[in-house]
Amino acid sequence: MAGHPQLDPDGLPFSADRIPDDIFDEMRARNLARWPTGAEIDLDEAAAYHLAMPKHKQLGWVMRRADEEGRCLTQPRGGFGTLELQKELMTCLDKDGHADIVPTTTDSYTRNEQWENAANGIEESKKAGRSMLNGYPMVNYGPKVTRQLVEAIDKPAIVLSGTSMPRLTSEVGFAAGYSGYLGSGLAYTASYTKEVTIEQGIRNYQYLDRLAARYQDLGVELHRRQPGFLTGTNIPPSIAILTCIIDALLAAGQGVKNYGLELGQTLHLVQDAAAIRMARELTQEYLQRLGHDDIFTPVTSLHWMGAWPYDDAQCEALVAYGGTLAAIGGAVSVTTKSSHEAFGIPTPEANAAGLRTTRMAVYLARHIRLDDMPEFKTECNMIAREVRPVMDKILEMGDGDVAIGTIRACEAGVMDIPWSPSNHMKSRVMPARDADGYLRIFDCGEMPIPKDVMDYHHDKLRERAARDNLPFDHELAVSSVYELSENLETLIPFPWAAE
Amino acid sequence: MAGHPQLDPDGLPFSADRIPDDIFDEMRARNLARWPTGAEIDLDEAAAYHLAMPKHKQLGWVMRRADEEGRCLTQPRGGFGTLELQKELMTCLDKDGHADIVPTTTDSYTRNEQWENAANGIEESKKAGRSMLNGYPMVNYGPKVTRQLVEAIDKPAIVLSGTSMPRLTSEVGFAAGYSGYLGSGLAYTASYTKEVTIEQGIRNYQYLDRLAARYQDLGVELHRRQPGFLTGTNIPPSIAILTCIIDALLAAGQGVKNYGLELGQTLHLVQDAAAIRMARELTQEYLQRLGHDDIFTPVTSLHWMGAWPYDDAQCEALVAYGGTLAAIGGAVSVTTKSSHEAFGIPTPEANAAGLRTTRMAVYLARHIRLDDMPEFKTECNMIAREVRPVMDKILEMGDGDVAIGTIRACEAGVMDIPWSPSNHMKSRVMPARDADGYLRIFDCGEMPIPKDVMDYHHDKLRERAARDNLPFDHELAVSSVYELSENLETLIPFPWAAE
Amino acid sequence: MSLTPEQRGKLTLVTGVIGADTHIVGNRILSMALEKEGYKVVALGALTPAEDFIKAAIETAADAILVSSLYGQGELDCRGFRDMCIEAGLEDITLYVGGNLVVGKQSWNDVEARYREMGFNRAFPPGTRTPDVVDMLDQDLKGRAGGAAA
Amino acid sequence: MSLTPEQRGKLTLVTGVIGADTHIVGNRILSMALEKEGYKVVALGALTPAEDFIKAAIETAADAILVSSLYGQGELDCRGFRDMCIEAGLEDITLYVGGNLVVGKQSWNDVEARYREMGFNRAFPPGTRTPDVVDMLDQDLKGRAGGAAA
Ligand code: B12
Ligand code: B12
Repeated sequence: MAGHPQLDPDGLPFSADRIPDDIFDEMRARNLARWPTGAEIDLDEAAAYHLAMPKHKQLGWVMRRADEEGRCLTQPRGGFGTLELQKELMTCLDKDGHADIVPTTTDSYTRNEQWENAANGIEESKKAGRSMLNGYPMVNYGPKVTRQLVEAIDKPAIVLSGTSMPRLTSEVGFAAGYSGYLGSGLAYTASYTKEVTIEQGIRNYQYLDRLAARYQDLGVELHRRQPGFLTGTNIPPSIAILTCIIDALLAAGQGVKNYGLELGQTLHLVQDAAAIRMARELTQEYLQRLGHDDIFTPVTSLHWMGAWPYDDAQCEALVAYGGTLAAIGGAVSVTTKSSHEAFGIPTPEANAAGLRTTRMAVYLARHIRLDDMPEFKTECNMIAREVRPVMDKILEMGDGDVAIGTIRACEAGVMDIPWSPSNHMKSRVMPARDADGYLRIFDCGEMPIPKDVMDYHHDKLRERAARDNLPFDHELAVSSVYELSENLETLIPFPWAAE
Repeated sequence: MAGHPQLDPDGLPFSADRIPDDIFDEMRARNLARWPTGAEIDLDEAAAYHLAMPKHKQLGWVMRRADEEGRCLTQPRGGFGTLELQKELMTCLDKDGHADIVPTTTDSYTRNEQWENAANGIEESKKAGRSMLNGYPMVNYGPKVTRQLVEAIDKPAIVLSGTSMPRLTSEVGFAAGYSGYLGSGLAYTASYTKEVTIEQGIRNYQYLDRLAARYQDLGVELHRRQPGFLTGTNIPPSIAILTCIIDALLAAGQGVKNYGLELGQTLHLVQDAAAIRMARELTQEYLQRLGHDDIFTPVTSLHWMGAWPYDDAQCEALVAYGGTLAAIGGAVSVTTKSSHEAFGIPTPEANAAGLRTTRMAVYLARHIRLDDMPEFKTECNMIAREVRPVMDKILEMGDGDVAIGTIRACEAGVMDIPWSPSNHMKSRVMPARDADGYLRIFDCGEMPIPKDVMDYHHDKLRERAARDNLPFDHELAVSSVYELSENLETLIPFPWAAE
Repeated sequence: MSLTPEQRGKLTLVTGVIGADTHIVGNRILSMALEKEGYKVVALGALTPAEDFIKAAIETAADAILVSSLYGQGELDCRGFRDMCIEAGLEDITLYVGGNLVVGKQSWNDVEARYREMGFNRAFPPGTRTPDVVDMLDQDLKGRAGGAAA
Repeated sequence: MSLTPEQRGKLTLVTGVIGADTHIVGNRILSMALEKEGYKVVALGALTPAEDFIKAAIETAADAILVSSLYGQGELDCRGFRDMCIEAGLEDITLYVGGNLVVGKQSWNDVEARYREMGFNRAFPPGTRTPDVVDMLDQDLKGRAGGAAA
């Protein structure tokens, strides 16, 4: 039963505790046996492979340096169904896109551990002469072959695999030389799955984090990263940050030291800067409160994760502004999209163009910071006042164990996520955009957000309802989902033609 | 001799005084006789034509409304060598580009009153099946035919004609139904001509402004506008604003009431917002000081006017950021460019795309303002401390007559402009970009900018010289001309590949 | 041409997102909108195997199945969907599919043709809004709704 | 292959922006750079009629004329430039042209061919940087500079 400590198939009681070495060894053995390419993996050999790479190809090191130097690195997404297509793509993103971090997105069968289907997808892709998979089937190709990809580029490589079942993919990815891995137990389970329980998701990522810590023991600092963007659909900063804190605490529990926090952009200059600031600050606050005082938690800002417009020219503004927001907000890296977003996975060329536009926007942002702006301080304060009561309640519900507290909080709706496909989330919380373009919370469901804070959100949303002549109801949330995909005629018409 | 009151060919002593009605009538008669289409012009008929247009096609009204409603309108540039091409272009900018203001740029022969050459250009364009002229030869086509253009769109139309010889073009433009006209005596003469004296330029624009005031007397409020962007080449805000003030005072002297101020973007969020704010504030300060307290002076922000990058994707960032800067800076309109900028006059499609990207960026800027940001206040203060001493000196040099003061100030270098082609400007002032991306003044020539202000500029530029490992010399200015046209490899390389 | 809410009330639609696809937002908004317009909606949610659509359609005697696919692998997931319907005795069921139906930005005409060939009655491109879906359903299902169209 | 500053000192270049074109910035930077590298430069500035280039070239016995055109109308302004040179007795003068040589973004190969046909020895595309111009000049004028190339 959710909400109560239980033994999982690995024979461990569910908790935030570090997985004991002997049990972890057994878990690994069972895991690697699930698909033939698992047999290629040898941790010591893999660690040596990482250590032999130049520093600038090691994402853990690169993120630390970028943070020290105040840089905002660029990273796209990208995966195609065959090794050949993927190699071409990564080379293009590296060379033509000037990507600082080069990704490999896995396909959705791989994410769901349907490797037979993925094998079929490879064949179909080869037959069709185009990718039939939405990513690279990393487990099918296995680590040895996949090293060709890491070797084809001169930047660090990261695995992007939105799933709550990362056990084998992470083994393959790290062994292949990827020094970054995106994903986390709460965030991905809540936003990418329907039936998987939050326990299962958390446990799977505890495995991954424990694995990363093993590499750390061998001298290899991998970069782990949390996808706070969740369903990408109007996630208010406080909710994203809550998942950042929870997943960071879970990772720290397994021994991870280099843990990035991702935030989808709200597309509001002030709110995004506040979110970036507070994600790091509040995560550090809780990490330290729980005794973890040596965890590096850089923030990555993501280009708009909701629905995009269907006009390339409109998209260019979202792409460019995405660079501006990340850089002015002080993010250590920005994850990019392209003008193809609303239609489909971009071509390598469109993807590279999105990177360059973003990079130029980062350049143009110069060293501007909003720190001294009163509106920025107000938003920072609002975020803190939303996050702390919920986070404190979660820890309380778990009697200090964040893993257990999280399960109970999700079950009770104390921790909640908008638009979740998961059966294990209430998904009662409802965001909507206010008249000044801030994302606000229309309905906080069971989340213990203080009344005066919710009043503030409601006041702002009432202003918008009045302006748009809408009732103050859920329609505010639905229209906010569509908002940025609307055409310009709708968003900002020539105002006086009728007069 | 420059610097001294003199009689010009119109028999008027040179001054800022309003041109007397009788002399103006004579000037008009002589002017209209210079080319056959001048005979088509009847002021009363033209005024009636304007009055019959719906308000939303009258730029004077539209600028006032946009200002009241806090909007940032979009306007492109655009001119082709034949009526047919121009009609297609304007329709495209209106419909596909959602332009709020639709332009007609004249060709360079027209600007230089070489109407025979323009006639030849029309023929050559027809023969070649593409535009051989860089704009629309408005005088050759004349007002009657040109009304077809104004009637082809459902937005206000503006004439863009960078020249110091606007007498006939403005007559034709207004008579054709254009309700806006860009250009001014000091700004354009200093940046678009070599031999024309500043006196001649100012007098020519006094004619134009007097003509606009005639329409005003007939109940038609036209929108006049000043091109403070000058040579477009790293113009520091204070210098642009000085020309705004001077030209606004000159226009007010002729009776103009609706006078826009244009500023090329520095591409720095804070500096541009400060420039927009201070352009309006300081212009009003001097207008009121000289007794003009009913002049409407909205500010227009212009997409980067210096050299553009040669990569479309990089350009997209400049286009989008241009919308962001204008809207956050509080400009009433933004004049757009496109990803073709570095190569040539854009196709209608590329031009329309630039408009849409900008429009989306304007939307995304929401209602953000930087007013309470300390850095913004500092820059506002710097600008005021540069402008006032120079402006006061100019007025002093003219014994209160701004026209005469301007001539003497230009001659002495007290009023100066960077990179000017004019023999009548010293062009000793030299701007350069500092390490934080602000445009600073490396050398102020003879401009009476206070020493402590110049020290501030120099400190900032020394920081940049140190960072870039350059000597503290004119090379700072030259490299700043190229800066934004550099490729990404140069601007922001992957930093650690060599380590 | 459009049906009344009462007429729509006699019609049952099965909705869901096929395969390993988690994109629930558009599907949920669509399901809510269809329900609001009067249709009986059986919403299977994200990550729904093809078989589950058919099972639900049989159980509820559905008039149409609306398949969402956003993540690009719909072309693989939807293969044989019509055949499975026929095997299950749902010869006449109306099949719609919508979303981002292929990997990448491809010509919509090609994509539509591919899905028509797979046996879908209609395919809907990215950006489809709910009122247009209601219009089409009214049109395609009016024969089954009984009573005169409003 | 490049000349010494001394060798360059024996060579005179006329620069300017042709026609009704005010774009002085690139031309001025180019002129300054050429002078710095040792060439004798006669800079005519913006808005220079074709005839003035030729007059200056005769007066200074120039070795090359470097015509800038940015504003798009260069194609009209440069017609017959080589013929005028020949008429004026400057058969052998080296003619360069550079900038944004036509209206709009056109294929560079076409544009170059058009200007070559007009009699320019070389045409330079948008974005040309000064060191490349120096390289070309050294190469094309080394015959006139006297002495061995450095
Ligand atoms: C939000 C989003 C996500 C969220 C989804 C959250 C959730 N659980 O729902 C997250 C972040 C989790 C996500 C994940 C992924 N995503 Co995603 N996502 C989007 C995005 C940005 C918006 C989708 C959305 O919600 N739109 C708003 C709703 C209201 O519109 P809609 O979904 O289109 O639905 C409307 C219509 O299409 C229509 N409709 C929908 N279904 C049907 C069915 C019928 C019968 C009819 C008539 C109409 C109809 O009606 C709906 C209401 O108007 C789109 C791109 C975009 N559109 O901008 C990419 C996009 C769909 N994702 C994509 C991909 C590839 C992925 C990932 C594989 C990750 C990756 N490689 O980047 C994973 C997939 C995980 C998985 N296993 O499914 C691709 C699909 C590519 C393709 N087809 O070529 C897209 C197009 C982005 C891109 N260009 O790469 N994504
Ligand atoms: C700054 C600028 C202006 C300034 C010029 C200020 C001044 N007095 O110099 C102002 C604002 C006044 C201006 C006005 C106009 N401009 Co203007 N301007 C530009 C801009 C943005 C940058 C030019 C620049 O200074 N570049 C920096 C210097 C360092 O580079 P450069 O000039 O290219 O020169 C270098 C090389 O080309 C090369 N080079 C140059 N000449 C030569 C010659 C030889 C022999 C060689 C070997 C090399 C060489 O070496 C130089 C140094 O590296 C360009 C677009 C761009 N490039 O981004 C448009 C551009 C040149 N302008 C253009 C136009 C059309 C105009 C106007 C007609 C207005 C309009 N319609 O919009 C007026 C023209 C007025 C007139 N009568 O000439 C067009 C030309 C279009 C075309 N060819 O199709 C451009 C390309 C913009 C565009 N895409 O529409 N402009």
